[in-house]
Amino acid sequence: MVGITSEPIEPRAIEAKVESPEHGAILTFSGVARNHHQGKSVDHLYYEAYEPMALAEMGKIEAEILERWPAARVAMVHRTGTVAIGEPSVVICVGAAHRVEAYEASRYAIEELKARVPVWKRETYADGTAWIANRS
Amino acid sequence: MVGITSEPIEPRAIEAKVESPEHGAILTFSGVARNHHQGKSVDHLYYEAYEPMALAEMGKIEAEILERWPAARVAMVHRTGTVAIGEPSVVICVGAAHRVEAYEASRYAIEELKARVPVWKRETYADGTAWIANRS
Amino acid sequence: MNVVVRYFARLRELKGCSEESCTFPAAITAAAAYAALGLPAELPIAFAVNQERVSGDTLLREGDELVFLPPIGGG
Amino acid sequence: MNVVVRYFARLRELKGCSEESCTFPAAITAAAAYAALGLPAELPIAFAVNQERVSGDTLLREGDELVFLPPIGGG
Repeated sequence: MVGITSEPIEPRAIEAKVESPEHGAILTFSGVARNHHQGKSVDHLYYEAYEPMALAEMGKIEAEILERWPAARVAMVHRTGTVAIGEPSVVICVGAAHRVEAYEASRYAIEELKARVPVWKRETYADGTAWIANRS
Repeated sequence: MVGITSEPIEPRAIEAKVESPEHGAILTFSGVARNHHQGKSVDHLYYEAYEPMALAEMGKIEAEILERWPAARVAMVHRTGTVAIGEPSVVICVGAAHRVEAYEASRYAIEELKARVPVWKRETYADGTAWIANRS
Repeated sequence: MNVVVRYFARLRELKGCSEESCTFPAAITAAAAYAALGLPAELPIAFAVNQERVSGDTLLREGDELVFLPPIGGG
Repeated sequence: MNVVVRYFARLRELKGCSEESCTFPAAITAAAAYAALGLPAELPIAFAVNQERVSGDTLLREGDELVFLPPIGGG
């Protein structure tokens, strides 16, 4: 399951999408808005997505995970709009029979998302704003 | 923060222990009771802890994490008693500035917990029970 | 030839709009369209046509949706 | 010499109790106490005295809390 929302993300609701009695491990990654970046104090974040392509790309990442870790299930949701410090901008939940798959699939999901999914982040400081690219 | 409880674990309450505006990543690992083990159907689990020593050992793991990843915070809680399929037996939350530290510290915590913390697991099947040791 | 161009992030702020309908000469590439629109040459840009990533030398067609992708920052 | 012995998991089930006060001769080791109590020799056991892991050849003292640790299964 993949999604993009302008509402606050509820990690528990995302976890519910991957629940299964077959799972022995659930791993929930939340990327949260941080109050600092490279020494500058950050007031809040703003995210913008090219939605149809972002959803398609997230769907491809999900399909790749199901192919590499067939017993895993994944749900990932990215937020758009203004995100306050401490709130999640992205939540990725993986359920799997064993913890090793859960860690590997979770890490794969966030790395691929950051490299491929067309979403942009703007930081607001006391004295202005900047669009921040992920390091590749 | 470390804990042992005979009540159901609320992952959100554990996450609250590691919240900080400095954090860019929160990773929540839940080990959940699985309905199968080596081909056998599992009805429910039962966990038993040598509590004072288990808490001390979890405290040592927490201290090791704070030494290796000084900006991280960790909270881990293990459950005892009967655990129904799908319920968490252990929850480990890590908050960190960056995701790489969060994944590393989380993985360290669960691997060390499974190797060192004196907690025992009994599986109940249709036809009996067995104490299950972690593979080392 | 009419093409719908959508702008995101820094490009949207620069253009002051998120979408416009543009008329280009036939046989124009995605990269040439970017230059023709006077967008900043120094920005490392990627291209998507009809929601698929394409190289800058891809020829545009009538009715295409063209998106310039600034360096992404999701997650 | 009196020692408090606590049993967990399979050992607790075998003994039918979780704790007992035992009297041992002086200068007994943790491993020798395990054998003296007639506990299963095939179980790979670790030892804790006063909540610290110790080797089997550790000598017990009056008032110690001795715990036999079967292979753990937490997580």
